[in-house]
Amino acid sequence: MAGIRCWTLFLFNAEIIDKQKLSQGIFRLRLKSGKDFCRAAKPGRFVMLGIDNSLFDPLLRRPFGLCRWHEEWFEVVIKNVGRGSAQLCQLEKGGSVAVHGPLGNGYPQQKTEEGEVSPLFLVAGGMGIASIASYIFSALDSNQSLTETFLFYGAASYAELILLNELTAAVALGLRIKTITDDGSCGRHGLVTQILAAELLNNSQARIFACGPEAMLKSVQKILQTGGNEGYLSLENRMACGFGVCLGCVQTVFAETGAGGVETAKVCTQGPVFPARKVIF
Amino acid sequence: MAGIRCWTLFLFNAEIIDKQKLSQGIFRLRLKSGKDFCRAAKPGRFVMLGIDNSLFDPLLRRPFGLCRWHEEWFEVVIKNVGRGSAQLCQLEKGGSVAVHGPLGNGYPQQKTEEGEVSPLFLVAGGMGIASIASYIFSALDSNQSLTETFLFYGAASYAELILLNELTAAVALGLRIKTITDDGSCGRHGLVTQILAAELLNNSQARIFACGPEAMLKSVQKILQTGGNEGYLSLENRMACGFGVCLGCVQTVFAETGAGGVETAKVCTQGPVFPARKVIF
Amino acid sequence: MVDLTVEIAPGLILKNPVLTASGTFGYGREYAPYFDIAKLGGIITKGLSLEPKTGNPGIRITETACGMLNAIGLENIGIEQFLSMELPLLRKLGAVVIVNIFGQEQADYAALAARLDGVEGISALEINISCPNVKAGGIQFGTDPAAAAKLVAAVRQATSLPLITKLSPNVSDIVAIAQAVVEAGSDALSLINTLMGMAIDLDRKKPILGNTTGGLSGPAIKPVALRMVYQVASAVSVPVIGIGGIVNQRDALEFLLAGATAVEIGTASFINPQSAALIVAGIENYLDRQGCKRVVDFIGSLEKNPA
Amino acid sequence: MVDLTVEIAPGLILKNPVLTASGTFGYGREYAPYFDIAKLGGIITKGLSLEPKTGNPGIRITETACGMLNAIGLENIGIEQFLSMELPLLRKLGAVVIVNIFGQEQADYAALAARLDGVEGISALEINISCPNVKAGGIQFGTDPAAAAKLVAAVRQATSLPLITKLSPNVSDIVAIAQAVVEAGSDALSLINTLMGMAIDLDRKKPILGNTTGGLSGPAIKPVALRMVYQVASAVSVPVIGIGGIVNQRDALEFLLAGATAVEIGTASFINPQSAALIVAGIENYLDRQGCKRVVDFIGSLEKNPA
Ligand SMILES: Cc1cc2nc3c(=O)[nH]c(=O)nc-3n(C[C@H](O)[C@H](O)[C@H](O)COP(=O)(O)OP(=O)(O)OC[C@H]3O[C@@H](n4cnc5c(N)ncnc54)[C@H](O)[C@@H]3O)c2cc1C
Ligand SMILES: Cc1cc2nc3c(=O)[nH]c(=O)nc-3n(C[C@H](O)[C@H](O)[C@H](O)COP(=O)(O)OP(=O)(O)OC[C@H]3O[C@@H](n4cnc5c(N)ncnc54)[C@H](O)[C@@H]3O)c2cc1C
Ligand SMILES: Cc1cc2nc3c(=O)[nH]c(=O)nc-3n(C[C@H](O)[C@H](O)[C@H](O)COP(=O)(O)O)c2cc1C
Ligand SMILES: Cc1cc2nc3c(=O)[nH]c(=O)nc-3n(C[C@H](O)[C@H](O)[C@H](O)COP(=O)(O)O)c2cc1C
Ligand code: FES
Ligand code: FES
Repeated sequence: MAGIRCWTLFLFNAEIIDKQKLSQGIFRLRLKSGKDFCRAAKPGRFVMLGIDNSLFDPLLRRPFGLCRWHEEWFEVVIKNVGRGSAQLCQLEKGGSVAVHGPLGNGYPQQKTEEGEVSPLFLVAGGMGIASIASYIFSALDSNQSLTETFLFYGAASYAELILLNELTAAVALGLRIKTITDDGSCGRHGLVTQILAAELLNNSQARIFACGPEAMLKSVQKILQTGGNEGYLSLENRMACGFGVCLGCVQTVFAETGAGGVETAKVCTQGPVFPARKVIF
Repeated sequence: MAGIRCWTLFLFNAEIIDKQKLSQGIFRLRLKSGKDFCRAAKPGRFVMLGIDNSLFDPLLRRPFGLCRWHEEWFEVVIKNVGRGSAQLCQLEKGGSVAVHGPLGNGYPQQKTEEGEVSPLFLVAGGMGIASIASYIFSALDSNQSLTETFLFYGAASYAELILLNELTAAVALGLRIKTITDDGSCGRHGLVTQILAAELLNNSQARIFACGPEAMLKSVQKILQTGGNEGYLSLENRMACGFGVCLGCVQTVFAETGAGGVETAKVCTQGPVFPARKVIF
Repeated sequence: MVDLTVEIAPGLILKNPVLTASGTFGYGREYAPYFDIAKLGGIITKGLSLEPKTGNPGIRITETACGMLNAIGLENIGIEQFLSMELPLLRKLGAVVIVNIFGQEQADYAALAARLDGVEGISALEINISCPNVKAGGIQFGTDPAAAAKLVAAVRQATSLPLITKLSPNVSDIVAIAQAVVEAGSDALSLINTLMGMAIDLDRKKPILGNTTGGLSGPAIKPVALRMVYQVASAVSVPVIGIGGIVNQRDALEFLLAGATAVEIGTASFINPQSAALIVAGIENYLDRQGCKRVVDFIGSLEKNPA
Repeated sequence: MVDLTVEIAPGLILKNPVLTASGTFGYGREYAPYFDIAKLGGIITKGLSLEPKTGNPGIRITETACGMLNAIGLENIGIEQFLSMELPLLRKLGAVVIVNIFGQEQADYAALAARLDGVEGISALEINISCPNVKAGGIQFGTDPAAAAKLVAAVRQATSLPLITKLSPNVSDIVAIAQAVVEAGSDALSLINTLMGMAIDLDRKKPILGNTTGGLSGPAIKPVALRMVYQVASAVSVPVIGIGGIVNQRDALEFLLAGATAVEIGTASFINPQSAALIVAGIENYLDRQGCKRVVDFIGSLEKNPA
């Protein structure tokens, strides 16, 4: 049982085959995995990562979005914000990471069958780009068109607009990119939700996928309510298990049954991506 | 206060400038230190070593004998026997170790002033060699004579007779070495205490320094009682602090005041080296 | 081959001494992708109440040194939905099912026990007494021997299922509580539930958990759990199930040595969903290497220190 | 410059809120090589009894997950030797000295308090009530509000020194004990002492500690300590001193937020002898960056969760 594989869930220790510093305290790890793992990967899904030793501090695994994958590897982008992420960021090429996943639902499919594709606005704030980028990389790696797809990407400063170079490759597939920084060091000066609000005025058809800090997601939700657009938010609630058993990650949402009823949803299994209208912050 | 130095006590993070595997699960680390540290080092003294991170598992530092030192470095030999030693053994060259020391009393001086030097029997069992070797290396590095000095060195097998090559250099200074292994793979077949018992028959003047597993030290003590020789045992009781404040390491000993009274002694500050006749196992 | 079977209540023989701790194994279904849950001694469900419960608002979990705090607030789907939606699958998977129950007052517990009495596919009840007794002003059932005994007696009246009473560690004298509930008819005891703790977000100057306090679990609490299991197992004659910070077979075996007839795996299952199964295999392997033929010979075989 | 002074008992003003926990700081002398111990709020001695005590035989310490168990058995040099051999040096070093006392029965405590009354260079007494009361059949003073109150009242009678009662965490209701000893005349409270735990050597099938059980300390217990300090500080009006798993300034500040007027540093001093001094500097630095002028404004400033 050292490494298991059941249906589409994997539990294994992965070798770090590449490590790259993307910005101060932000690293990309490329981890070795099987093809089946990559087949189960999907934009917006995530993995629980742990340190492969027998020590108990840190104790729990930590959730990170699947950013990109290809046959025998997958990549995660990790920002050092605390004890768990610090440990992962300290690992070097050749080291080993305990992996559990892919987990979660991921972003919904774009309906391409009806001929007409509605415009798609991808909204990323800070580290939210790791999740949003997975959508773009997935298209890039399968050579799918990204016409009518817009990336609105905000970060604290130019240095933290990570992955931008690589994402720019998707412009050839039709992607259009607008950046904004808190300090004006790249693109406009301000918050990414300002771009979103302005662009939505001319796009009542656009669907939105957003990932970023809770404050940003709240603001996206408000903007969508005004515009009446359909949108999806990728949440990052704290998780203990990542597979639906601890009830630690739950989010209050409007009940499916309608009538304004309220219930809790597990972000790890029913999310992390939720229809924006369902989420009650 | 990042690194302190007071009288002869040091508290600092040391870089690993060399790492060497001596046997299966036994490593030698060479750690960078100041000259003052080396001046305070002494055969039989020890350091408390910890992992230089902010995690709490393992929590406490672990005691290791100073094996050799020279101006700007010192060496420890660590056997992987549990969580703490495993962590230390996993560190690589360039890594950092938290050091506290030198601590403890060390072996008594050989009285060279009275002209006649009594023969010295050094008895090492297993990892006890790390401590015993410090006596020999110290002589070697200061070019002191080792005439009338005998090393009786036992280990489980030839592979675990670590440091033997380097110790052999001291033969030029007069050191004589006898080895013995549990499995007979090098030297005699048996326990090191068997050599000691045999040799003591012809040497009522010999002093003994011994370090090794408790069972061996008990046996050395018994042999000394029979022969009436003076001897010193280096103990390895579990330690939490290493500098005399927790009272965790105490050993029951005969009270200084004589009359068969019993008291406790701190192995970390009053030891680790005790006159064999004092120790009550 | 080591005989791993243990009897944790009169007539309730488990194929091995490894159970899953309530609230850490969902309703079992979530683990099916990771291993065959029928291979465990048994599974203990998330705590169930008469009605569904939504649990606590705000942040519910936070990691602490070698442990975690949870303030889930006993969220659960309620007994009826469990029986109709979850139990059938568990039966199909072949799991031995023990239902963990709790309520706000004694009558709730009795009603739950009555409802579950005679239901096929349920092997025993585990009574969580670490709950505030609303009728008695919020004092926990589990901290007062008399209240705990009354509760257990009421449950005993209501069902013929084997009863395991799960003890709270937040007490001055766990042996007194243990003896009281055994006297009242509990067939076995399980301990420990979580230690009450708290965490603070320094920079925001706020408690981290929405509920302010929460239950501490994980390796951090193992020494306390082991001590209590040892004390209780030495004092009562019914089987004791050890819980608290068990993450591998060595931890589990320590509890067996201390006198536990079985163990429950909790937080460890979050870190590695296969933990419980790995521990079954690990126990078997260890005992085999020790030449021990039956786990029951190992249980309670800790040597005592000279007095 | 932040004003770090705190008043931990009527008239007893410390230069900062950092003390050292009894049993982890020796008699102070051992730390002098590492920093100027006069820079601390104060030092609390190893627990002292009327007569010297040799402590427990066998292994006395063992590490656990993020913690350690100790079963030192209250070994100490006795009050007379402390006064003649240790106190003079502490006075020369300029340390504020609080003496931790314990006994086997109430009369021992009262005799210690009387002996120390009026001795120059002693600022307060800390009463360790986590000790078995030999007269009352070994039940701990610290687990029964009435027994604890009686003990404190007797000590109060015997001395005019400020009294800090150190509470045991191994109780069902620490607030009840806290209120009882405050009622009985304790000027302040300190908590927590160690949690009772146990460790087992699996391969030898024996308890690791010579004493079988021991006291758990270190980061593992911090969540329990923080919860108890919060509960007690919310319930009493005397100063509370927080203890348990504090290893850095952030931990210390969390206890202050929870309502502790000061903190004691224990196990952390074993890992790094300079811990207490580093924590003083760290608290000052943090409050300075926060623009907080007086530590007393920070104490107890935790925001409450909406009810
Ligand atoms: C589905 C999902 C996908 C994620 N994807 C990424 C990613 O691709 N890259 C990335 O860098 N981060 C991602 N995160 C956030 C990441 O999980 C946290 O940053 C990480 O768990 C923090 O652990 P730590 O031990 O370093 O921090 P801690 O020391 O535990 O805490 C440090 C800070 O991080 C916050 N935090 C703690 N746990 C979480 C958590 N589970 N989620 C969010 N914040 C938390 C705390 O409030 C605290 O402020 C994702 C989170 C989720 C739930
Ligand atoms: C003064 C002194 C000098 C020492 N010098 C050396 C040396 O040069 N090289 C070396 O490899 N080892 C030396 N030791 C032993 C070393 O300290 C232990 O092996 C180490 O602390 C074990 O830590 P661990 O976390 O790896 O083991 P743990 O996981 O804590 O325990 C594993 C095993 O080691 C034993 N153990 C635990 N702590 C100690 C301890 N303090 N002393 C002895 N055994 C212990 C336990 O009983 C257990 O069987 C010395 C010990 C002392 C007191
Ligand atoms: C997230 C979580 C939820 C829990 N829910 C319950 C519960 O519903 N009923 C119960 O009796 N115990 C519950 N517990 C306690 C566990 O069953 C167990 O007693 C405790 O976690 C100690 O074991 P551990 O250290 O192995 O986790 C819960 C524990 C956790 C961590
Ligand atoms: C080795 C050791 C010895 C102790 N001795 C005493 C003592 O003599 N008297 C006392 O009141 N507390 C004693 N304690 C308890 C500590 O003062 C403190 O309450 C406890 O360790 C929790 O704090 P910590 O987690 O910071 O260590 C001792 C603790 C340790 C670890
Ligand atoms: S993280 Fe455990 S249920 Fe979602
Ligand atoms: S190790 Fe602490 S007193 Fe010796």
